[in-house]
Amino acid sequence: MKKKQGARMDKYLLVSVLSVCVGIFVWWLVTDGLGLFRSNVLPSPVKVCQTFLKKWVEARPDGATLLQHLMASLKVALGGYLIGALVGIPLGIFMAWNDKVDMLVRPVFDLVRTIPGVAWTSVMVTLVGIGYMSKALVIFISAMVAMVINSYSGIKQTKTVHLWVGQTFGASNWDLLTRVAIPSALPMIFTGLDVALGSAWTTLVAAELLASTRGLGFMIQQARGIFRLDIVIVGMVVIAITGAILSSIIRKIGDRVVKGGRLR
Amino acid sequence: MEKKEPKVVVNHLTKKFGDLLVLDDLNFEVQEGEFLCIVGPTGCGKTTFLNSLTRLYEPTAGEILVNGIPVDPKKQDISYIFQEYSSFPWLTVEQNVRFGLEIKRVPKEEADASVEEMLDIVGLTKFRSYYPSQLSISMLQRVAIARAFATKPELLLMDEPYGQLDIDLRFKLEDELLKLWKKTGTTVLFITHNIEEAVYLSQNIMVLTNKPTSVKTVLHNPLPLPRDVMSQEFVDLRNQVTDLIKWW
Amino acid sequence: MSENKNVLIEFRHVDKEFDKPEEGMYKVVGDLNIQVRENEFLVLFGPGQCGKSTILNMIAGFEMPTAGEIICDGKAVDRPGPERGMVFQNTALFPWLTVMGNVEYGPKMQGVKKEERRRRAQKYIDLVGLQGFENSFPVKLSGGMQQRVGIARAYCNEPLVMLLDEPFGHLDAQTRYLMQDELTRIWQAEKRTVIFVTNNIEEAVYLADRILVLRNCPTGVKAEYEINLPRPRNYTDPEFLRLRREIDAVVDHTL
Amino acid sequence: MRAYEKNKRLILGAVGIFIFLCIWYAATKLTSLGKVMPDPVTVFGGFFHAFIQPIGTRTMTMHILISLRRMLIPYVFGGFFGVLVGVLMGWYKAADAIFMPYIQMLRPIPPIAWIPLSIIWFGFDEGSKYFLIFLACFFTIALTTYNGVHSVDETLVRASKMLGANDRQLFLTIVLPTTVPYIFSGLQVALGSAWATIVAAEMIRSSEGVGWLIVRGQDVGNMTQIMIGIVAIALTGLLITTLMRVLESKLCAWTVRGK
Repeated sequence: MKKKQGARMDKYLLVSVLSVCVGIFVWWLVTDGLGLFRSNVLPSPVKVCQTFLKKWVEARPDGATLLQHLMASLKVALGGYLIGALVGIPLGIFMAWNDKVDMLVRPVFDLVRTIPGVAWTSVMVTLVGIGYMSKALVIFISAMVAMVINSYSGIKQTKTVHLWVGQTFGASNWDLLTRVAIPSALPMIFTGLDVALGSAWTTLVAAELLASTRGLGFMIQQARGIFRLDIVIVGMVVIAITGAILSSIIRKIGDRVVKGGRLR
Repeated sequence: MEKKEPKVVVNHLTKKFGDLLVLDDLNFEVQEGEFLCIVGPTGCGKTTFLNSLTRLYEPTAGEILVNGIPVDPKKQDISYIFQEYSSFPWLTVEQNVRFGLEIKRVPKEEADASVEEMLDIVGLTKFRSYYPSQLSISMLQRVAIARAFATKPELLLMDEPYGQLDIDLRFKLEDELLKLWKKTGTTVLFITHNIEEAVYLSQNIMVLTNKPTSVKTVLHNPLPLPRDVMSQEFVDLRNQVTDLIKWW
Repeated sequence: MSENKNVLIEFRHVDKEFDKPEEGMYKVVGDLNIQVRENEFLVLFGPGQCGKSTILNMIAGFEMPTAGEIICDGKAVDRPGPERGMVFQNTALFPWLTVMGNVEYGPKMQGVKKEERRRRAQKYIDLVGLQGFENSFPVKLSGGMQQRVGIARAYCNEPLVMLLDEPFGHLDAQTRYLMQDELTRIWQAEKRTVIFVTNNIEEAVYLADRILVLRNCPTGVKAEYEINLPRPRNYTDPEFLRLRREIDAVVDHTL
Repeated sequence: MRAYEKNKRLILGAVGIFIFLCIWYAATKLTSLGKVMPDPVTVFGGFFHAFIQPIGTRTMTMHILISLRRMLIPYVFGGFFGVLVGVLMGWYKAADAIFMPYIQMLRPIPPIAWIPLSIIWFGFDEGSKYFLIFLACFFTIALTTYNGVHSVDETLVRASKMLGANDRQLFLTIVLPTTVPYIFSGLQVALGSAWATIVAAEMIRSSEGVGWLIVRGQDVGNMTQIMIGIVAIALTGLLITTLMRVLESKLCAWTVRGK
């Protein structure tokens, strides 16, 4: 029994690897191999890899290296994200814990949450101009909204029986919040941190596409203007990888902080 | 035994959800250190009854006195073991057992001693740093019981804690509970659907009616401890209670 | 062993091993030989997790024995089939189908025409006492009522044998007594071979024609008892209690 | 009891919105914010006025309808193919092995990052917007459907086989119904990201639509028009998410627990 199942797993792994290789080969064939597509419509994989390596150090054509663009984007994204989380988590908890506030603030919040982060770019650019601040504010809003949603539902999902245990031991409202509701909401809060990071990163790229002088979004927008599709693809790959790395960092922190596994 | 002041006195306890009457004018007394089992037909508002006793549900009318003063979990040591598994998944076994003591701000040495004692009695000392997600169902119930007894409660409420366990495990945990009860002298109110369990544990059995719930009668259980589930007197008492409840 | 009335199901030297990731091969059933007679109410009784459900799963065809074979109605069992109906501990009802939808599912899969399967389903819904609930969703029913749907659904497929895997395990004590009465009534009205698995000694003595007491893992038959008390039986009748005490002494208790 | 609770929630909600508008109004009137930010009366006045008096070449209704059309057509395609691929990958191990690597590689790329590529491949007009929205929905729905197919309860499969269902019947009567709630949750998540993507795409390059309203307002420094655009986006977004939730509660009634 054991070997057969093992073998079946490897077979599918092989199929996956094969499928990716075939994909890359077709991509190469269609571009360099048969020259069906010119480089400014679909660059070949070889060209994309070359650009990837060169761009890390080369400032041409948009005046900054890939590394500088990446750092600029990270600085904006993480700045807005951290403040957004710091404001969003307590706000979400407070909204969920106090019924009166919940009923008052909830409808307003439901209206605001449907506005995509990118829409705020125009408002912020008009208020404070293109620079760092306008994009940081846009990121702050989108991260805060995501944090409020998740902390709010984390607190609301606290099991009543856990609250009852606290109450019968005579716990004060503060005890119930800090020793029962918040620890029980922790896993959801970390899901929120992950989601907020994703939405911050996406909103940043959008903001940079619209109005910026540096950053990954700026880089791919500039490259598109001069039909440097290889830089566009390199930019997209770096955006994707950075997003994935940031997300796994948050999950690792979460696994260490949230003890005892998920709610039983 | 001369008439001591009863531990718990309940007068005209009534509970309504909107216009649905659930508890209908309950009146009874529970003596100090008594083990009272509460039985009743399925779905007769037994949980609402216990929740109203501890003010988790605000009673619509009536008063509940513990040691002569209105019941208040903040001032009095009351513990409640719920039917649902209620150990905190983010706390280890030891931290779970210590939870009540920390809420009541019990000084450290006294709390430590009580935690060690409880872990030892329920046999979870080896598992002190495990998390609930790593434990079996019966061990989880033991954590809840240890946590409840750790604060040396004057009044312990239990809502069918052994409902889901195998027969063997249930007998073992029931014996363990009787041992703890004798050792701490706590007054216990134990809800159950299982009449055999009620006769096995109780000094008195309170039989509730169908909805809207009221007290049908209170039977005294004269059988000496430890009881033989298959002895004729045991079976006779069990038949008597079953006939009071049998609604089908 | 009593005289050989025609045997419907037979276990011949059946072994069953599971492959546990860390502990390697883990023997659950060891050299099991059982004969199940037609229209008999057989109870497999044993402590906690000792392979009782695995035996049922092998008859139902969900699991294959590692060694030996299981003969049902003359044929070796190799896959699940409608002639072996099963009632599960967690009811396993299809939540998106109504009570009628669940009960007529079997015949519908066999391609029975609509009127015929509706008629048959209605017959079994009435048999288990669920008239009026035909169009409710399972999520709206109590535990006891859901099990009744499970029983009706298995019966509706006209099985040769009914396999019940601790069906009343999750019910509260009183509903459990009620369901035991109901099952006895249903079984007497619609005679089928029944194999009932439980770890509750009272339930075993109350329901069984014959009880097979099973050992701890790897399981095998430890003792056999014929129960010929008249039905409906009484939990507190002296003979019932004597039998219960005798069987209780034999079974090996979990730690 | 329930009715009273609902009314209380509605009243308090309305009061909440009213207070929010008052704070906004006071801020614009009393503080320096007023210099840059229009007060709510002007904004909402402008918003409703725009239904009659067109902004640019379109009335507000048309702006909203165009944005919705741009989003819904590719959303339906993205949803359809997403469910199809999700089910295929969930049911057939081979399809899973072939397609999963691509989905895992392409999913982390935010839809908005595709804008430059889509403009080059499909030009500035509708084509690139359809491509973007398709991507924004396809991956999310394919993965949630895939998870749905994999989350079938084993005992239900056994119950179905015991009752005599063959593989095809098992798939149609057990696997698909189990997946429906997952498909719906995927559709709702995809709707949110599709709406955000269409706004961004319209802001990059378009001649009408709610996204255009905002970016046009930004170009001419007309903050009122920007705020009108924000209000239009918020109300439309709220409308479509609520519609989807109502649709889901109708179709997945059996999952709602409740005696």
